[in-house]
Amino acid sequence: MGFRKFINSKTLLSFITAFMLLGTNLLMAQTEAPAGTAAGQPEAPQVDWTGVGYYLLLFFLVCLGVAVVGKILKIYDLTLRIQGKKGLKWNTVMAVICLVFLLAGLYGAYWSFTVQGSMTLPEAASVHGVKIDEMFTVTTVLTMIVFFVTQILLFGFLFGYRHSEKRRAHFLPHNNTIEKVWTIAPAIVLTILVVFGFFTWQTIMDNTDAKGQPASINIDITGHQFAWELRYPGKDGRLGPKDFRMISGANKLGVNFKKKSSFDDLQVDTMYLPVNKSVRLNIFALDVIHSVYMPHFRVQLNAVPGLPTYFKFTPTITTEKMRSKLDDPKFEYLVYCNKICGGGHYNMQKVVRVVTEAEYQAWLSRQKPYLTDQLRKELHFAAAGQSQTGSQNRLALNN
Amino acid sequence: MSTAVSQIDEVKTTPWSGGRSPFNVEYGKIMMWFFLLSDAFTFSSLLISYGSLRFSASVWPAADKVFQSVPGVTDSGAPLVFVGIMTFILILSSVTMVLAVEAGHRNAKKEVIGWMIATVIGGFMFLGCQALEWSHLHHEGFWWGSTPALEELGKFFNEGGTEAARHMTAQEFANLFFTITGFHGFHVFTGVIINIIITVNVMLGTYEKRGSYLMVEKVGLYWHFVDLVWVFVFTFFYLV
Amino acid sequence: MSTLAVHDHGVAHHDDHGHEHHHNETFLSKYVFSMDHKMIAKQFLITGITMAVIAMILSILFRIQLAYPDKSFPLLTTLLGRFAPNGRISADFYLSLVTIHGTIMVFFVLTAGLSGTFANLLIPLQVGARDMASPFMNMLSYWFFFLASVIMLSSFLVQKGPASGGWTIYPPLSALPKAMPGSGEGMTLWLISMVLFVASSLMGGINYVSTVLNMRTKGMDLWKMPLTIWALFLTAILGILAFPVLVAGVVLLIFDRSFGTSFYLSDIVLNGVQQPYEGGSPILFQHLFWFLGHPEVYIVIMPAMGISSEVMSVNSRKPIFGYHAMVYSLIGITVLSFIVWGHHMFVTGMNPFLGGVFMITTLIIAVPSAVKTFNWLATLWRGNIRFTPAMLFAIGMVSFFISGGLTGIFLGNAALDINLHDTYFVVAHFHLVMGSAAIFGMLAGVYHWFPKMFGRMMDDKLGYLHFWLTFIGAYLVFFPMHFMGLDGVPRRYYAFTEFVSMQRWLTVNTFITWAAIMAACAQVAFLYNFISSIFIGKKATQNPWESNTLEWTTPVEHLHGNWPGEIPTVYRWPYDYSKPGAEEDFIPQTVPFSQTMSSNLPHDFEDNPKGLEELNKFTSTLKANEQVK
Amino acid sequence: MSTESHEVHHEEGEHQSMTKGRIIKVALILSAITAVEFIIALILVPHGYLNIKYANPVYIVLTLFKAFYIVAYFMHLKFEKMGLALAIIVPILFIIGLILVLTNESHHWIDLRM
Ligand code: HEA
Ligand code: HEA
Ligand code: CUA
Ligand SMILES: [Cu+2]
Repeated sequence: MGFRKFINSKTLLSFITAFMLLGTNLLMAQTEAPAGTAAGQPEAPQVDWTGVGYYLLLFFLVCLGVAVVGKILKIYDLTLRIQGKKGLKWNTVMAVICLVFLLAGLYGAYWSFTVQGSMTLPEAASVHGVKIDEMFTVTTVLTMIVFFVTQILLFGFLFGYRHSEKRRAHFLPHNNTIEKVWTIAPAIVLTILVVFGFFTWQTIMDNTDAKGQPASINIDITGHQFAWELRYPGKDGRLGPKDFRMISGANKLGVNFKKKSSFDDLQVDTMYLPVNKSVRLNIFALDVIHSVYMPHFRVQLNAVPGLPTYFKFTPTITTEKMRSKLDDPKFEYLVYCNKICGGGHYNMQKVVRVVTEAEYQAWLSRQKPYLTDQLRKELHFAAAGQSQTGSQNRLALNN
Repeated sequence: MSTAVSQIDEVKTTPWSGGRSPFNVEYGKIMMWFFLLSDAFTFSSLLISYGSLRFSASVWPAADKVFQSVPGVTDSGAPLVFVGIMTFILILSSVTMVLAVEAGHRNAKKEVIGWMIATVIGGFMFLGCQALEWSHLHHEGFWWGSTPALEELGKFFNEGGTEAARHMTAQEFANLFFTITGFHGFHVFTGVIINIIITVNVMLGTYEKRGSYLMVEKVGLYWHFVDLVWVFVFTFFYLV
Repeated sequence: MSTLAVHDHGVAHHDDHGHEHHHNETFLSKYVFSMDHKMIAKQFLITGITMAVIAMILSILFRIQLAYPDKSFPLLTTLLGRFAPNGRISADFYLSLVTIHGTIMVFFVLTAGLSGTFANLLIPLQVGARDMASPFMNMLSYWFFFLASVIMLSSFLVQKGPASGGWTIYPPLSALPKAMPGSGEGMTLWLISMVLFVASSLMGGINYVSTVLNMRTKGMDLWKMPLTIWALFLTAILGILAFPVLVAGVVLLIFDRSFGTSFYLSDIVLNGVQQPYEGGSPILFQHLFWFLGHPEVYIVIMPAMGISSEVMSVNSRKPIFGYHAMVYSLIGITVLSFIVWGHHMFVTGMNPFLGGVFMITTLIIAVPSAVKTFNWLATLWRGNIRFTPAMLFAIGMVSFFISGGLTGIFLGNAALDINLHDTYFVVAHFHLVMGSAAIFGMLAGVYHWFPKMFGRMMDDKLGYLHFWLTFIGAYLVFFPMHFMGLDGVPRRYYAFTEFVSMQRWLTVNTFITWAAIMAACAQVAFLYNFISSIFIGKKATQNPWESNTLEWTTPVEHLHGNWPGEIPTVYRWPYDYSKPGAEEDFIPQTVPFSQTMSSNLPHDFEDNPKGLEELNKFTSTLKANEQVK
Repeated sequence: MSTESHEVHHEEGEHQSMTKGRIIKVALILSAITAVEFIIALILVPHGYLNIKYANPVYIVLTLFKAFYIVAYFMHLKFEKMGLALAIIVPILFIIGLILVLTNESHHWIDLRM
């Protein structure tokens, strides 16, 4: 019986230490918390080995406990046998635990759905978002039915058909009719999901402005390590072309100022959106792949260097409204970056404000043009110089 | 009863019912086939990548303008002649390889040796040609990550396209050409090495003792596969 | 490998060849450079477990960072040195940890560790062959894998740390050495290791396929093969077809990194400096990667499915329900897995039209999976269930597969994936279905075939302890992650403190971490049980689980060529459990029908009309006798 | 999964594999096809008898023919059992999938770059 060795085995000792070295950190965290907060001084703080020891001890105690329990069970088992009884029926024990797990699990799932489920995103703040949420509800209902039914059957069977000497298993190699049934049933469910989903997807991804309604507002959003740049069109409502060869200190996005349309473009730092107006985000990346992710609007599309992408959507709830809905006065819509892009990936956010048309215009009129005076100066000579860098020897730049 | 038993317990002897190879093919050959299958996937993906990059480009260098030289003979004005020679060499070496296999079936050691040597020579000639081709392009300025100067690029293109576009696609072309033909060349090289080893074994009479030249067949498969790949590389880089 | 002569006698010849190999045994040739499939299987298993434990420790390390983002742990500095300055894991190193954790778990544990172990152990034993088709390449396969593992781990030693672009190594991030520390030498090592790994799995794969095709013993036709063999066979095919595409992708990536090409790169300005790349497309790499990547995830789950089917049938003393359906669904999954890869790219800039197509193909996969799930349930129904640890893990596999698979349905729906892509919902999905289901399948296999591998039994009680702690632990770890995902919490985030909206998840994260630590400690029970049982476990009998398959007809003491005499002939399918009329509740495949006249069914003679006649005669005579009485 | 029917064909297929004569024939066919390709590339297209748009499909078809001859005769697949042939040919279908998807994508990239 393994338990005695479990305690006084050398191999084990080493394992325990290895694992406990990992488990130890909480306590030291408390002892060293100040050092952590004042993290700036170069020399690493000292390890508090007593903490480590403490946790090792703890683990030993646990193992001891396990071992003792094991021993007790063993002895109990023996006494039963001595009395000529059957001895401890582990098989039944396991079956019972399965049942317990089922009940506990069901409750746990329910708890998790109610408590943590309530911490998830608020209602969609965009037109297509609502469609997505409907889609989501349908899928959830269907799959959860399947989930609970199958899990209950699974663990129910485990308990119900646990081993017994009296019974023999029921020899049942196959039954074509029932197999057909449960091939076709899911097929039907899935057809529903596919059809529903397919059309939702089509409508969301259809980026052409429908006739009649006004053209949607074009906004350039460009990701780079580790921030987002925004560019709004000026009075002409058109964004000037860009070329990465023209990028320079002052011209962060490489806007091409040979074209008239670029002159009145605006550079902004917060993304303001007029409510109920269709917006077309033109998504760019300068260095690596990033991802424009605006969960509250159910919007996400990757920003791929060299391949401009775009996403069209219509915000429906102003920031104010959302704040009152969630009664959280500090609430802000955000753009996250949702594609791994390096060390700063976890903090590449931009505030989005959905406002009324009036506020939007007011705000727009306050924004500065992209073409700053400094940039004007630079352009006269820089424009030529920049395009050269393009065709230098590649190896040199690569590494 | 005994007859009954025997019939009840009778085990099928159809190809798939075990105790034998369902294809009547020895395992080594099956392994070679599946290896080639997977290698085919590698090359396909490389060529498909080539295709997708080329489709998404506005212009592309014209093969019959890039490949104009026959090293040692002329430096231009002979489009596709040299690669024609290369292709022919490879096909020939493939033929000699089949002949070696065929001789192997007749256990004719001498012939096998002869054809194998011919094949090896063919392989070396092909590699030599490829080396010449590469060095020629290199002298013209094509290489991984480098192209001829902007002003010289014009002569490689048929239709228009801006200078920037030409520079870009010329670069793409060079990258893809050297990578894929290089990858193929590497296969040819390994093929030649294996062929040499096998030839030596044939000379030592290894397979004669073993009673079959199956090994020759297996390397034959590999060698033909290399030829097969070249057929596609040829089409997609020199013709299309 | 190069012995054989005339085609038709392939098998026969191979056998005596098989023996030639193993005359004089030195320590090297027995334990290190062994060509015996059973030994190679053990080598794969032990390397696999080692890697699994390492990857698990990595996961605990970065879980600690997620749970206590702003606390400082001096011990980390002591352990990790420059990677964890003043007690906190650095952002870049966090990504390295995640990347290597994922890579090791997917490729080294669940591809090589799982297929490598059980294909090597079971294919020859269960189809009745003396050894693999080519023992030599089999050995090479292991040593390439070993080399790959060493290189992958060695990347922790390079100055700037291991690869950190995520296990999917999307360029440009992975292609530009200057984009992040991990994209330097670390990425180079990753790529080298991966190429070796592919070579290894290729050599393994073609070996498994040709063994299953060519070396089945007499009577072992395709419909008499255990489901494990079917699963491993199809897995091998998946590997052979999928990995080469990754090779192509990796080759192009290497050129982009080191030779100034621009296959995946275009219009790049890295911190202010224009890079001379034009005309490439990052999406191209994603296609090449996922053409492997998706089949890969089924490479991971299918052996687990096969193992669970076998284990569940044995321990519920009941034939697997719908054997043919099980096989066809496996085949269906194999085929479908090649046409769904785009579902990882719904929002990466792929053509939306393709998004729609891939969504349809993706959801279809749920149908064969459904068939399998329900057949497993039906197998348990009215069974006579024995809870060996193996059985418990097999059941855990089913439970996790259902949970994880169902979340897959959400992701497979392009419209929903817009908001779920790259959130913790995805992390939850694939950990349930891969990090839990597949791992449990593997563990089930380990517990079930341990007696076959080491000739001793593992300790049941410790097995129970291990199972319940891991099972509960894994659910506690991964279930809450769904809700984080639904709140739009992105994956691969170093800390959730920067976003006000995410800070309320901190308590949940702490909880998850402790659950993970608990589950990790539970592995100690497994490791102790595993190691000690190898030396001091109680001796195993020849057929400890009263199972039907061929491997249990071999002697406990291993010998080369597996069977002392003739290779046994196979008469029946592997699932004759609790057959009415039979005295035992199991009838091994090697028992001819004539010895079990009382239990034979017409169904047994579908393809043997003569046999059927005899059976009818027999039954009618029985009836006659009864009437006489 | 059963290939009994092909057994017979196979048995003689095995032994009447490739005779010298047939080898030469195949070699000639291959050279001929290549020659045709050159004629198209060097005469028909430059002199405008054939538009490059139509030439390319022709090239590809011819290439596939060559491929067939190499695989079927040189690589001897035509004389192997149907089972093996299928095992090799069928997986190639997946490649077609990749081709379709990536051609579609490359056109999409053009649109995006516009
Ligand atoms: C073992 C590995 C494994 C398996 C088996 C699966 C199975 C499935 N996966 Fe999973 N998946 C991964 C491993 C796996 N996945 C990994 C590792 C990733 C992330 C990669 C990365 O980005 O890092 C991933 C990511 C992933 C994505 C991309 C998410 C994103 O990045 O945006 C998608 C989207 O479609 C997806 C879908 C599916 C589907 C539909 C299945 C289906 O096969 C599931 C089928 C099973 C069931 C459906 C349950 C059983 C069926 C029933 C009980 C019948 C009744 C059901 C119904 C009627 C609905 N997976
Ligand atoms: C098999 C695959 C596998 C397994 C088992 C695990 C196990 C675990 N993973 Fe892992 N994980 C991945 C595959 C896996 N993971 C992948 C592919 C990624 C994506 C990487 C990327 O983004 O690039 C990932 C990413 C990932 C993340 C996201 C990180 C991020 O995006 O920032 C997290 C976060 O909590 C996490 C946590 C864990 C934890 C707590 C465990 C553990 O469950 C801890 C508990 C331990 C167990 C449940 C037991 C495991 C069993 C053994 C170790 C015994 C082995 C014995 C045999 C196999 C015989 N993992
Ligand atoms: Cu930018 Cu992640
Ligand atoms: Cu997938």
